[in-house]
Amino acid sequence: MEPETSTHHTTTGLNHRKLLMWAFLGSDCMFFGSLIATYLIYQSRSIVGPIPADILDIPVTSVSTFVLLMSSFMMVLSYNAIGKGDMRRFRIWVMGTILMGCTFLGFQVYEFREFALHGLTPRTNLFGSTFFTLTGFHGAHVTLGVIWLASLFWFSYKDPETLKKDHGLSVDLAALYWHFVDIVWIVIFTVVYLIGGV
Amino acid sequence: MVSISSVFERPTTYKGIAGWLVTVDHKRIGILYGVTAFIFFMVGGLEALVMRWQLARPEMTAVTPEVYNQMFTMHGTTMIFLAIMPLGAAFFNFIIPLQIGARDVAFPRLNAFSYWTFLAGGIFLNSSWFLGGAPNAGWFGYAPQTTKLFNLGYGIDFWIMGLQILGIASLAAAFNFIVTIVNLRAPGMSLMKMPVFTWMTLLTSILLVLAFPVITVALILLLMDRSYGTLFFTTSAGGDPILWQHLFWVFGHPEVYILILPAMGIVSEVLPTFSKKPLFGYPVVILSGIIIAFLGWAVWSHHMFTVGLGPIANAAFTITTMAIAIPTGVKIFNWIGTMWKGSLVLNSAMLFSIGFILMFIIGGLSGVMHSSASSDAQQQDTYFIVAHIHYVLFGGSIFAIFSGIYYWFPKMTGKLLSETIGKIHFALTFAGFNLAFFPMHFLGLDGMPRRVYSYESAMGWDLWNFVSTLGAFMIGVSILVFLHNVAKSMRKPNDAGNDPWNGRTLEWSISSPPPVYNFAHIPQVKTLDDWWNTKYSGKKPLRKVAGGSEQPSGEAVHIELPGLSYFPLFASLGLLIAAYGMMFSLVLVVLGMLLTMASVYAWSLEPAEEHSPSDPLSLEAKEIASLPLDARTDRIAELLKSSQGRKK
Amino acid sequence: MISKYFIQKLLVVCCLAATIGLLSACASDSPMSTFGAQGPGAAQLEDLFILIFWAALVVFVIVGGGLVFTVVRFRQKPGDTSLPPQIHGHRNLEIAWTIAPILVLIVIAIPSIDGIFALANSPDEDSLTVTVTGHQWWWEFDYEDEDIVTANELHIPANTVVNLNIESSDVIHSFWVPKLQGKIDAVPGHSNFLWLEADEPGTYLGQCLEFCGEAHANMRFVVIADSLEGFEDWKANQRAPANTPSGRAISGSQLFLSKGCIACHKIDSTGGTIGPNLTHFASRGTFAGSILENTRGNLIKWVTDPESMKAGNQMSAQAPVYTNPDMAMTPEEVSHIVAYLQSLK
Amino acid sequence: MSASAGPETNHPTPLTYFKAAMILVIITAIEVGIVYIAALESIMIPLLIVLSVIKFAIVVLFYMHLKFDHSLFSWMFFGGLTVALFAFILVLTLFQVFSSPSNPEVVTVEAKHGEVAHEEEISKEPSAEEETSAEAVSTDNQSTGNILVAKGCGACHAVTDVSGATGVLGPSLDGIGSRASSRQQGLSAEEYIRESIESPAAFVVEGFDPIMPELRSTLTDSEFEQLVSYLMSLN
Repeated sequence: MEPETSTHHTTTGLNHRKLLMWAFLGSDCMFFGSLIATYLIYQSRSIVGPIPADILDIPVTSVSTFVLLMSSFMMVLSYNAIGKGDMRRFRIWVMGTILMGCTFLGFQVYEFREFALHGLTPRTNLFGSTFFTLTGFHGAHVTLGVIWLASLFWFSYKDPETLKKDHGLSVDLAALYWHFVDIVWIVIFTVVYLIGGV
Repeated sequence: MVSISSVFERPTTYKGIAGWLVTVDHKRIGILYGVTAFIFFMVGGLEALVMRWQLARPEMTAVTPEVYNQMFTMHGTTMIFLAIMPLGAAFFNFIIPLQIGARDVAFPRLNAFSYWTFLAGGIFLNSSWFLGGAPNAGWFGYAPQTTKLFNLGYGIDFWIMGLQILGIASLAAAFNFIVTIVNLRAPGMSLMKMPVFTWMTLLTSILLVLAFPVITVALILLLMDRSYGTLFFTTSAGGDPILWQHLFWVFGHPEVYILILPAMGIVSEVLPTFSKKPLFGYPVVILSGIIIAFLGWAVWSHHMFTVGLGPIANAAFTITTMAIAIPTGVKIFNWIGTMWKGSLVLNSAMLFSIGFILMFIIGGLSGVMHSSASSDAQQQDTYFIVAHIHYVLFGGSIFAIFSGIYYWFPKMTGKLLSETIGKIHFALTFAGFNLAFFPMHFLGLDGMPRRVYSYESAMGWDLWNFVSTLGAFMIGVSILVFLHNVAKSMRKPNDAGNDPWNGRTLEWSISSPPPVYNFAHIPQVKTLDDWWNTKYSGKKPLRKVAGGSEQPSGEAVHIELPGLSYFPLFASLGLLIAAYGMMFSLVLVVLGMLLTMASVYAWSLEPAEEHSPSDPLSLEAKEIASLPLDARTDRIAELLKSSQGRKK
Repeated sequence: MISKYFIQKLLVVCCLAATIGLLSACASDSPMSTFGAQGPGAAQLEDLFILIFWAALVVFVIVGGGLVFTVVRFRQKPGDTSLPPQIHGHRNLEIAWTIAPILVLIVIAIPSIDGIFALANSPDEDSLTVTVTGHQWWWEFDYEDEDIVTANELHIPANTVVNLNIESSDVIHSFWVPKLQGKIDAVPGHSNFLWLEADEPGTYLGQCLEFCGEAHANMRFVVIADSLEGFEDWKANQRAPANTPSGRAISGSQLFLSKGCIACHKIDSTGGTIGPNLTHFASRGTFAGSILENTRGNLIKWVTDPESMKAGNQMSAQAPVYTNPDMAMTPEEVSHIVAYLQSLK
Repeated sequence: MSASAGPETNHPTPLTYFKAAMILVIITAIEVGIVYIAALESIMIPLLIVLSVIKFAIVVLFYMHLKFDHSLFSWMFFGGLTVALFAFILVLTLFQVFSSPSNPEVVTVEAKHGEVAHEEEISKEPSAEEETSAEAVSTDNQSTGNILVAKGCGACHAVTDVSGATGVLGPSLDGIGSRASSRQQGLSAEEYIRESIESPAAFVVEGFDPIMPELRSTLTDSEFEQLVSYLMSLN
């Protein structure tokens, strides 16, 4: 987990890896922008049902949204803990984040299953195709985040000193990614569920 | 730290093929990029020659329509993704760290990963010829032509997965160069003291990281349609082919600037050097580059003027497209301003740059002709457009790339290319190019459609097609002349010296070829064109020829270099295996992804800069760092000489 | 020295003159040329192009000439190693050459935008309307108000505005008759609009311009502008039911059913719509995406082995007579079917 | 080690993080509430957008601590975000996502497919059936009968109620849904119909020639499903 060429002089005084992460997040805006735009263009063009209003379950999704928001809260607490060198709290909060992330994924699996039972699959209509693709890729991002955090959790036992370096830079990067996935969900929740779902 | 070295000894070799496989040195990676991309450039060129042969006379039967379709699809895809972009990347890799006074890029192993992934994508895409047929729906892959309903074979799947792999390579490289340029500039090199080529690389990289995610999504949608039965482009289910076009061109137009901005950067380096004058209006050239890069996001629909967007949209995109001509024109005027009152050294590099400007003026003007949506209604999808893109991408990008090769070849190899052969090469290229592509304007205005494998004599297109084919083969000959020049130069001893052109930027301040650690001492930059100003600041640099940076600095420097690594290569290999698996076997997908993930894990656990004690480079660097400043230069020259001896 | 400059300038002028000469020379002989417009739509676009061309030429002569002059004038003199004056820029000059292209662009933008709206808005919305459908790889023309469906040959009355709804049944095609009007794409799921008008009666070539698959190059059509009376006669003939076959054509008409041709081709009101409507096939001058002249020889070759005449066509890929060896036709059967087709006046 | 993650001391305390979390939860609750308040329907969309932008900003500024970090990070992130917003709002405008559905171009496209989600009466109709049938296929006989004609089946096969299907070359399809199950040992009616379309030569009805073309490849999956379920409905 050593920052690359960290001992070198940098022009801005900023860490390479953190710059890379922010550039990546800027770029990922275009990725989700494309998927969300596709969803918006197609949401009302399905020829056969079900349409969003038939099938989207706002109360259930509100709960999973709450879970994801809270996972972001825990993530930021774990980052705070590692910054202070508090490895015990770090482990607690990061494990909390992982569990909440898994809960969110559980909700998503439940939702996908439920929709399939009600006759909505990616092959049913345009709404199905775009909905599953958009939320599926968000879910893939969450999954990657969970794997990443789990690696950090494991690493906190293996080599805690490295993890604390640079005010917990490695944790900071994972946290930025995690929060980004959270804000993408904020947009999806509003656009797909709240505006499109009624 | 418990390193994985217990399992896997970290590579230490710099010699032979193994040395190239594990290298993380930006200069070696640059050369790998350049050589590989040039090979793909010739493959794409051969495809072009097959097409020109087929079109030399009316109703030829050299290839079947299906093969012809595969030829033009692969020609476009190869030239854009496997030739021009990576040739640009070759220069980014070799030159940027030298121009900004850095030891390497910010993420050397990621850089190696970019190259190997690019190579994997190129091999994957081209292997389609032998595995059931190449893609056949054009480099733009318009749905629904590319959906399973109309295109059953593997070709399109090769195209989709190939572009995805190349996208990963390009994104990784672009992130790397953004961070490198932002964060690894020599002390004192503020943004407005950066060489123009570095600026254009930064803009290109920014465009890349913003444009590629869009094509990634478009390709994912298409892949899901083809493989999993989703309905994005199934028109009978309400899917809209226009969505593909928008996603494709939101990516595709910035992509055009990704191809041309590095070329503009190269020309902006070559012209001042050989005019012996600073670039005219440096801030304006930078600003117009920025404007071109960002206006690029507001013009993509001019590729879609005939799809029926409606008059209001067409009018709006006509105006934004015409607006692009303004910053482009400003650049051309500034280049001419640079040469004005100069003392022009008309060598091969300069001739290619001048040729670039002239060809780019023609390409730009024909671009203005169809920036008008109404005029474009008569030109869209005819040979007029083929002429235009080749004036921009061959007359533009390729001319500039050749200029860059003649300019930087001595820095890369320590050897000068022959000027006599270089001028013959230029004359042949220039004549062949205009012979091949200027008649296409006439063909287009006479109504010849693009992408047709044959035509009838009654259409009156015989003469210009024949002329065009002659020109195309002339270009082919010119490439052979160039190869001869390179081969001949490589056989002679180093004769370039450190600064053969009386250069302006930092790369000319060090020896040719540069030592692995580039700068024995990181330079302090005070002005734009710092090296030039140092040379002419009154106090003549003491040892201009001997090499090594001269700017003294009190700071004690410990030369640290990135350690070699197997894992970038393995991570790319995993992607390649997984991509084949997408087509032939799920097992391969799983194996490939496991290999990639394991490599990424091992990579992130492997310290960036750890060297095994026996690493000769590490010893060398430590030795240099321990020497007093004055002695370093001589020692580097000595080491370089002996390393050359070792090679033979 | 001066004479050398003079020669080089002369060369530039000669090149330009040659260019202009070539441009005008190539304008005449191609039937698909965008020059020599035969209708008001194409004429407006041609005028626009010529305006832009001259503007571009002036710019090219000034900028390109300036470049060549600079290169020749300021090249390094032998033995001269002195440094030229180090000029970093000139603000007023740079402002001037930013404004100059804006002015040129305004000059061409105004007629361009005018052209965009002229292309999109029909001068006469109530005139004859035809629905054009692009198929892989032929064109269908449906005169909905007249109850006429034909293929590959669009008959229109001369001197009359004709409104076209451009659609597609499969992939994206593009409808273009360069002598009459600019092109517009045929996009599945969309209905695009284009209007045409021919000044004189005559035959105008058209072609699909958007790459649409294997036989893209062979997806042509013709627009036949008739005099008003001629158009009325044509309509009357097309509206009539198909001729009753006689002689060899009778057995041809039975083969047309039993060999399954009818699954794709409609005659009168029976038959599929996958292939061209053949009710009045013999009245057409060309067939197979308008690449073959409608002669007995061509028809026999076509019906025997369509793939050899037009690679990739749907008929040879789908029709059981070509895909199923048990269904293959004898030369005699082919000649009967051709006789039947030729009887469909 | 000069390159660090930024001045840690500037970062907010856990209390600030907690406040931010509470605001996020409250806004989410308000958002969900808004959706169910009929009175707010007319301003619902702008309201929801404003609220989610606030949430977005809180996470970015506090949790991702852009508010406290180097401005270069903000440039990188908001640069990407701005280009994304610009490009995709433009794309959505070109697809007329923001304009009213009465716009002529939208109608041409949608009229063709016969359904506009904004028009509730039409779009709610299939949803009622959805509850009973897991198959998301419209069972409107007339419209799928049209597919029979549009795809050329009617040229050879006749169906009494469908005006365009009058062919005599192939067997009549009346009652195929019930007859098909007895045609072939071990094959259900649906399997028989699918097989017959996919490989026309598989079962040829006595008295007819094996001339049916392979038309499956001209049908999309959903068209094929519609066709099969339509044929199954012919009792």
